[in-house]
Amino acid sequence: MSAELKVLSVLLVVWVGLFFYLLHLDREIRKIKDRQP
Amino acid sequence: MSSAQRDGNWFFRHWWKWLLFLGMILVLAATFLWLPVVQRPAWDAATNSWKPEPWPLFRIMIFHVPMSWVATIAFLVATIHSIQVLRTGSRLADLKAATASELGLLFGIMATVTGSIWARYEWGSFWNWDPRETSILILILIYGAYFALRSAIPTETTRARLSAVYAILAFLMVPFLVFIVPRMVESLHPAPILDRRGKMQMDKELLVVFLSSLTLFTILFGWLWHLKVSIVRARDRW
Amino acid sequence: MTDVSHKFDGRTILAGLSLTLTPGDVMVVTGANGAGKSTLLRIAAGLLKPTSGGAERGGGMTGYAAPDLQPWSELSARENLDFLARIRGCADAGREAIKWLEAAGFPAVHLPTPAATLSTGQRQRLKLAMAWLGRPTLLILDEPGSNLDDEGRSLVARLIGEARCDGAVLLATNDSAEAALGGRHLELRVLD
Amino acid sequence: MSSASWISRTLAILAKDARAELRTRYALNAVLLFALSSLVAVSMSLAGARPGPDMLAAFLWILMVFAAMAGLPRSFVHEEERQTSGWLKLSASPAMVYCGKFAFNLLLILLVELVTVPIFLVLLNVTPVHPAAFCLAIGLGCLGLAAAGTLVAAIVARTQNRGSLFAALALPLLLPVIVTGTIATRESLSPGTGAVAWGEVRVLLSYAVVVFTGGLLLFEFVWND
Repeated sequence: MSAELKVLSVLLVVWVGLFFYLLHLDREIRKIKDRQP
Repeated sequence: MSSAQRDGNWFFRHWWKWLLFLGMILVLAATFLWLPVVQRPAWDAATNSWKPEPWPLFRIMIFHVPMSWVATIAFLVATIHSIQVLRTGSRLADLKAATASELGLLFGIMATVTGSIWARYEWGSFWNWDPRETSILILILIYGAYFALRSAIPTETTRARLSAVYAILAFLMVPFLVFIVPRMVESLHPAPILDRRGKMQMDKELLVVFLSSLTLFTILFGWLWHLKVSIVRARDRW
Repeated sequence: MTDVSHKFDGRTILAGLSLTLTPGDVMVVTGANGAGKSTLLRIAAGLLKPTSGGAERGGGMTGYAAPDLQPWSELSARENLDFLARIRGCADAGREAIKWLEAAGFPAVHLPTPAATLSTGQRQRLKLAMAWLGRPTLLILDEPGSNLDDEGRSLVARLIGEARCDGAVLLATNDSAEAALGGRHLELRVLD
Repeated sequence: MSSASWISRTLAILAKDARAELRTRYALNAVLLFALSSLVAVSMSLAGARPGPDMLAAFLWILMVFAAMAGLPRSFVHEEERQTSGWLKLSASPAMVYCGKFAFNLLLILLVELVTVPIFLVLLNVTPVHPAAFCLAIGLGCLGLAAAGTLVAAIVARTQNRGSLFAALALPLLLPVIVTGTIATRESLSPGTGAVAWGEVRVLLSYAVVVFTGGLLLFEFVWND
């Protein structure tokens, strides 16, 4: 069981990190779009 | 609308992103915890009979197939926009085609990596030229050449047009690669889950997880693609 | 040519230019280097698609001679002209062009030798003959007088006179003598 | 425009390229020299070992493809370098130019194969068991090479460093031809089994047709600015 848990936890960390990075990018663009007319 | 107010309903306007987030977590958890381990018949010398034997490695299929699926989708999207470039010559279409190719290359590489992990444990060597993997590798070579071409042309309009032509030519190769190469080389790859007649060989739970993984990866591709396109447009002010 | 504008790497070269040439017209385009003379001519000849606007040419052949367009140096002057006549689908035009070339002071001994061996003046004469081959309805000349001696310049005047009765002539030059040949004038300014 | 003049104008382009090529022999020398030297290198490295049909087919095809890589780009790169493409753009339609150049490339490759293949057979003392199938496989291969090579040559001619990118761009597109061609050649070299591998022949043929027509349609966008 522990092997699967290890792999799962690694993948989860990677996924959460990626997701919030994408959210951050998403907000960056929203800011740039708001500044432009 | 002031940005604060827009932030307020920011959460609701982007519900599907949170859906993607939770969905992926569920799929990950399901493949490793909830799903029953797939059994496969293994020859048991002692009792001279086929005995089901646990096959945990099969889980990689839940990620390998969607990635090569997304790589193919990305190439399709790149070709559609390349045709658009030739028809209308629009810079945006060129940007969309290039971004789709980039993601196609990325997912293609990931599909090859997961594929070779599968090959490593399944057939003993990291790479043994099984046709489905060869096709994806050739596709990656084609798109490597696509970016070499893009970097070799200074003027923007010519670069857009010539890379569009190359992308379309490359897509003409796909039918030859995907359908003909596997048939030529006796295939080591397990009969692909969707075997030729499209009949699923997976039992119900695995199928649910597999299909959701497929859709989630496609949504992820769409989001990455949209993000990259809007980042470049915002940065270059057009 | 209607409302043509062309941008190259962010620099606007032509903006909203409209121009119509009717048979018999001789239009001279003048302007400083980089004002877009060659760009305008390439668009008129259909060698370059403008960023916006369009260029239509009436039926018939377009003749074009420019510094950045060379004859095939492996082929002789005669072969160059014959080949051009054949792909333009008017086989006998080749002989006519060779006659014109000889009349233009092109040494007959150089007819069979590869174009690579020609002097720049002879090469320019060959280019003019190739442009004029098959009596084009639109003859476009980009600095035809370049590296031509006086006798060569009178040749350009004669060529324009002849081409005028077949169709229109569009000439880009900075040489005042050549500019005087034209009926209509167009001055291009460097935009930005 | 009547089809007769269309064909004669296309042939004129082919004739021009052929004459210019015979005069300078620029591509011909490069290709022949390349093919022969690598052929000798391969046969020496084998040092008399008797390779099986699949090894032979692979060697032959690698030689064929790389010889083609040396000769194919010249057809368009030369026109751009010498600034002579303008005349063609003014006097002929893109389709004519494409067919003329395709025919020239095909002839160039066939000529090269006519020289290297017999020498290959002699050097490695191989007598193809089914000569007809062998020639069919090689011929269709050349067709595929010329089809893909012509359009990629046109694309590469417009890039900054001209021909140097040709191999990188062309090889991935040629892999289907190489893989299928090698199998077809192997079948024709190995005794027994039905000589002509009809599956491969169909693939090679459909490849040549698809790529040629694709090239014909796409060429206009590459050729005109």
